[in-house]
Amino acid sequence: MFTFAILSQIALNGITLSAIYILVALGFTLIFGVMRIVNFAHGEFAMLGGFALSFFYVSLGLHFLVALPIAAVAVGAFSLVLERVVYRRFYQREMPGMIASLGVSIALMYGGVALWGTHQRSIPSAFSAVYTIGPIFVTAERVVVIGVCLVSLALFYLVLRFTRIGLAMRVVAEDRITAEAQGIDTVATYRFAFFISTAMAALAGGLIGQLFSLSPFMGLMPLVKAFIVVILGGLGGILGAAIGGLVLGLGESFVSTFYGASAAQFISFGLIIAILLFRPQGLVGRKEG
Amino acid sequence: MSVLLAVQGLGKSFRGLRAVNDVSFDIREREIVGLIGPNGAGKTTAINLISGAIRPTSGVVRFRGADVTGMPAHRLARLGLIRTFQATNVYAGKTVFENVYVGTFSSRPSGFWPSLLLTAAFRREREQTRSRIEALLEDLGLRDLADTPAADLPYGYQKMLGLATALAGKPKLIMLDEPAAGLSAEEADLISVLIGRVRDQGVSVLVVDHNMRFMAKICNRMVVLHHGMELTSGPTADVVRDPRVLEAYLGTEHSVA
Amino acid sequence: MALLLDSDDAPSARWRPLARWAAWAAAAAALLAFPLAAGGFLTHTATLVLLTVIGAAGFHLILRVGLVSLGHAAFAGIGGYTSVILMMTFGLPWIVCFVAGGVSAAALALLVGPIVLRLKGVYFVLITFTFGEILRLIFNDWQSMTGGANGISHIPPPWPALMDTRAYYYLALFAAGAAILFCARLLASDFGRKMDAIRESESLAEANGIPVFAVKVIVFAIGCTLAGLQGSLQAHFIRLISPLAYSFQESLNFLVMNVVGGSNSLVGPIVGTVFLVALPEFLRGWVEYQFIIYGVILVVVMAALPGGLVELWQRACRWITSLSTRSGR
Amino acid sequence: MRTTLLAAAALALAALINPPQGAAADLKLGVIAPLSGGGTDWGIGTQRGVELAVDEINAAGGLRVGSETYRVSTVTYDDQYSGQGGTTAATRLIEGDGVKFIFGPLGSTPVLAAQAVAAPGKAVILSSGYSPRILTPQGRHNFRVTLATPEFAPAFIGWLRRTNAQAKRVGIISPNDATGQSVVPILVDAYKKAGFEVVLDEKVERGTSDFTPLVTRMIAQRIEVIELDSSTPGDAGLIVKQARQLGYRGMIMQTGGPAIDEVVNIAGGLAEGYTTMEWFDAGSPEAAPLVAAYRAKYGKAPMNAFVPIMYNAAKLLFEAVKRAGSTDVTAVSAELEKLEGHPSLFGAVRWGGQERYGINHQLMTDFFIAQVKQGKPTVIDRVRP
Repeated sequence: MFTFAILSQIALNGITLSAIYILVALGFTLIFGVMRIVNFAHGEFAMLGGFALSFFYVSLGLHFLVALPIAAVAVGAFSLVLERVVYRRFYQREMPGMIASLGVSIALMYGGVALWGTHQRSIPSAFSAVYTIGPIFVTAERVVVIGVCLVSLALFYLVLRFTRIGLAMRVVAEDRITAEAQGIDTVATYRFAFFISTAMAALAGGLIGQLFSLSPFMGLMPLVKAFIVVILGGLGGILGAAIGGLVLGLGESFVSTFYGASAAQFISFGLIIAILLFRPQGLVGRKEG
Repeated sequence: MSVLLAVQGLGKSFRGLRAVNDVSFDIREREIVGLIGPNGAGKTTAINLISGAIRPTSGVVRFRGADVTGMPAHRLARLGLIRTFQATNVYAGKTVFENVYVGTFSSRPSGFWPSLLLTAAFRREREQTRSRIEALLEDLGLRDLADTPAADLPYGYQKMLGLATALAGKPKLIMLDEPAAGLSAEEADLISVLIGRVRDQGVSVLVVDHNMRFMAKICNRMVVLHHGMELTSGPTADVVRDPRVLEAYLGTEHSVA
Repeated sequence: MALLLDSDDAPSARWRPLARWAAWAAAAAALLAFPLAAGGFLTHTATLVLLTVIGAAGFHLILRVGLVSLGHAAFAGIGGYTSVILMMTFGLPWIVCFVAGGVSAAALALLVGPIVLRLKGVYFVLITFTFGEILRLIFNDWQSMTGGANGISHIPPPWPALMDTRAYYYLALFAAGAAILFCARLLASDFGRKMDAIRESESLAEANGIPVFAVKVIVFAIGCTLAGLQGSLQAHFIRLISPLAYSFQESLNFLVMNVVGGSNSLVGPIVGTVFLVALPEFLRGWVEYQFIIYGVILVVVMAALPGGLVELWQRACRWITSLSTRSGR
Repeated sequence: MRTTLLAAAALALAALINPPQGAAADLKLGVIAPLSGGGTDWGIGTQRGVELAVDEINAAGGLRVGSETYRVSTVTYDDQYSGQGGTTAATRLIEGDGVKFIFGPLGSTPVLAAQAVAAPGKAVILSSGYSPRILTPQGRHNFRVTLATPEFAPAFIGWLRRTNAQAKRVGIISPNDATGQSVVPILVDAYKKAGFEVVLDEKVERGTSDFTPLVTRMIAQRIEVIELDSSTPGDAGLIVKQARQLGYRGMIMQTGGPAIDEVVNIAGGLAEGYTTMEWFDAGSPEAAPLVAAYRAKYGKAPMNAFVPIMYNAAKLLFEAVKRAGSTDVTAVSAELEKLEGHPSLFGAVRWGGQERYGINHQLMTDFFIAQVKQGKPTVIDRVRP
């Protein structure tokens, strides 16, 4: 079983998953870091992203690589409405914010059911080519997924590192009171962070729809993965999300190929508990306080 | 006057960073001791270490003759060592009376069943506690506010209530973390009078505060911390004139500005 | 009753004792007479409500020390499976199985509690979610013991007479009544004050001599015990047990009941449970929108009514009182 | 305040007491099906099948029983595909609505739950779960109106043996739910009897969407037949797509279903060669009137197999009620048993199950083997179990 061909196939599968997980988890951890909200509706924004992509790509017939960012921006824009109406009331209040986001999650999920029904649907493959590199099968679909993730992660990093608003987000995440005292417009910062977060989730949702399938219930998977990634990497950290995503994607791919899906599930849950107990700050995080 | 609290070689490091390093001092009965030092000198950490909120990495804390190093805070409270905090000192959702009632727990029998079953003995004891709380509130001038939610109190009264709650636990030693912070000069004076009265009733006090005027007025002795180390200690009059103390304070003032 | 609910701050001073007793008597009579007036299905639903109230009250206790356990339903599962397996495989009498259901949940909570309670806030939510899911996977995969995903069917009722829904209603009423009185008494006692102090500020409570960690472990164990007892009663009522009924969605339901009803008083979970079970009745023909409405309610309650429906009621009372005093002048 | 709230709650509940039951000339049929969550499409199919049969008999003037003519109506409740939902829905139908004839549920757990509520003898249940425990000698009023795995697996796998003489290594992917757990042992047994070797038997948790690890494993084990068992249509489509993308060249079978339209929808061109069973051939001439009625009432919505199955079951029930001359549960059950040979949408009625379950309450029907050819689902064979 442990041949080079299989191991490299597993690595490739794992990296595809990792790319998506990181994209989802980054937005999740950003909202937590900046606003201290555990956004239970994060997966639903991914779901909306999938359906938005389906609309722009399938119904309107735009090119896939054009439709994808448009879908993400559309969902991001929609999320700003929710930010204004709901989320803004709960910033910096962890428990009430979590419960309210749960309400948003339920409402969006079943709103999706009312609009689109419950059956799984797919987004037709935009890139159907399959390449064989030696013994490994590489689909163009997966190459695109990895590429899109890399580009958006790079963009995210650049924004965070080199723009004013990125700096503002980092400062607010570090110490809100000081940030306010220094005249940073926290409301605008929150709004921008929220937009970026949900747009990234929507992007991931589109990629999930392309690679797998779409349904109003599809949001649970990205949410649970985001949880696991941030627990692995530590809540609120960027580097942590990247490392957590890689560990989870590769680990899942490896374990479920060799030991089966149930084993993978037990192992990942066991790992979460162990990490929460012994390193609640995550594998790379710093201790708080 | 016998020694109530003895701290020897107390130390704590976070990830190799020494927040408190080799601090030793005593507090005797009926004594008010001030713990001073510039920002980040490790004053609050020292209180946290003594009160059991965090565990020291080195050193020994003895309270009333027993080694209490690393003992959890609730057990220390039952032994008679009670502290207050810089920020949260009241249960915001509870009334003034209820706040103080919670404070009495460390001085009362803690059985689970008598209270659940409302035994006659429990009710008698609770009646006594109630009178005691009323007397305490009367004494502190909070009587009329007994049914007011703590969250609705002005800031000065909240500080007062925090003190009342701590006193309700019948402490032998009370540790006050910045009791006068954010108060007006008038309110601070009120608190200092109060602290004096507490001492007169036989309770020792350890105070941390930035307000030197306030500290100089109430403290018998002072311990000065700087960079987590003990800079000097002695009678208040000597310490406030010590040039090293002045330098430590001014030094940080400059770096802040 | 007045004695059981004794507390220093009861706002009951306004009430004349006679009126209070009369109200209690009326409520008790209404609950006792309910199955006689209502049909079989309503009695069935009411029984489910009563049983759910037991678990929701357990969840409430845990919530009152500031913790949200998303593994709560899994503890109900532990109670249910223990009770059913003891009865059906080992033929033990029901009462033994019922007690064992509660004891097993308590034992597991005492085992796990000291570990998971080291975490707070969001981290506690996450670890209980994970733990609950692990338990669900075990229920689902340990086929030789739990019957796997199919679960165990044809579970006998506690005793044959309880095959009848009406009879079971009275058992449920008794159990729910006992559970609620116990919780009310607990919350009104000194222990309850300690719980509230912990919810407001753990460090302050600790400094005031409250053994925070021990109190949390005890509360977690009591809450889980109630869940376990509910699980046992429910399995013997539905006469079928399967892992699906103990997923984290069910724990979420407990949370929604508490939040919607009100998380500051024990009345909250009771009102919340009734509301959540009754709501679909009012929304008939709107089945597909039912969950959307749940979600919106949750958001609205959190945003505008942190005390839940109980607070709404209190506000309404105050408003009426102010109206009547105004018109009296 | 607590007291008043309690009293108010009790009164509110009491106010919900059901309206009086319908007039004597009204016959209510119950439908229990999933109308929320994953199985919704099948639930709607179940509901529509019964409704079409009901429309038909009402249009013909109603159901004549003895001297009386009944107008037939349906009451449908959602079971959320769960045991508790099945119990609640059945209690509601039997106790609240006074229903004596129930169509569905279609998941194993809710069927068992509904049967427990209806015992002893409160209602006839015409269900369609896969679990072997649904039919027992004691359950005199429980019938199964779809073929379940024990019936069709040997015939389907026998067909596979005949058409693929060399294939040997089989890998099974099944959902880790009630149906998957009860069915897999039966499938494994059937494959072994037909001379195959079951090399891998993988259970998948709900909500899994990445099957590449499983498929990689299958390929590494040189599997020649991937069996998808009772995987949901969406999962089946994904597995087919991912397997082909990873270069899997063997057979992909689904002994269970029906899912072929969704598989084509999701896997597109990669679905070629996917083989499954169909309970019903919607393209056959016998099916034409039903398809027309369905189109007239529900428009272009896809018609899944539960529509003809439940339509057929409702018509069988009407016939049995007519013959019994009453709506008595015991009499109608007895007449249902005696319908052997009666013409139906699925051909002459055949009851089976005696050897396997100890009772002849399994409706035996021919089924069809369908395969994706040139991107289109095509019926390629008809098999009699």
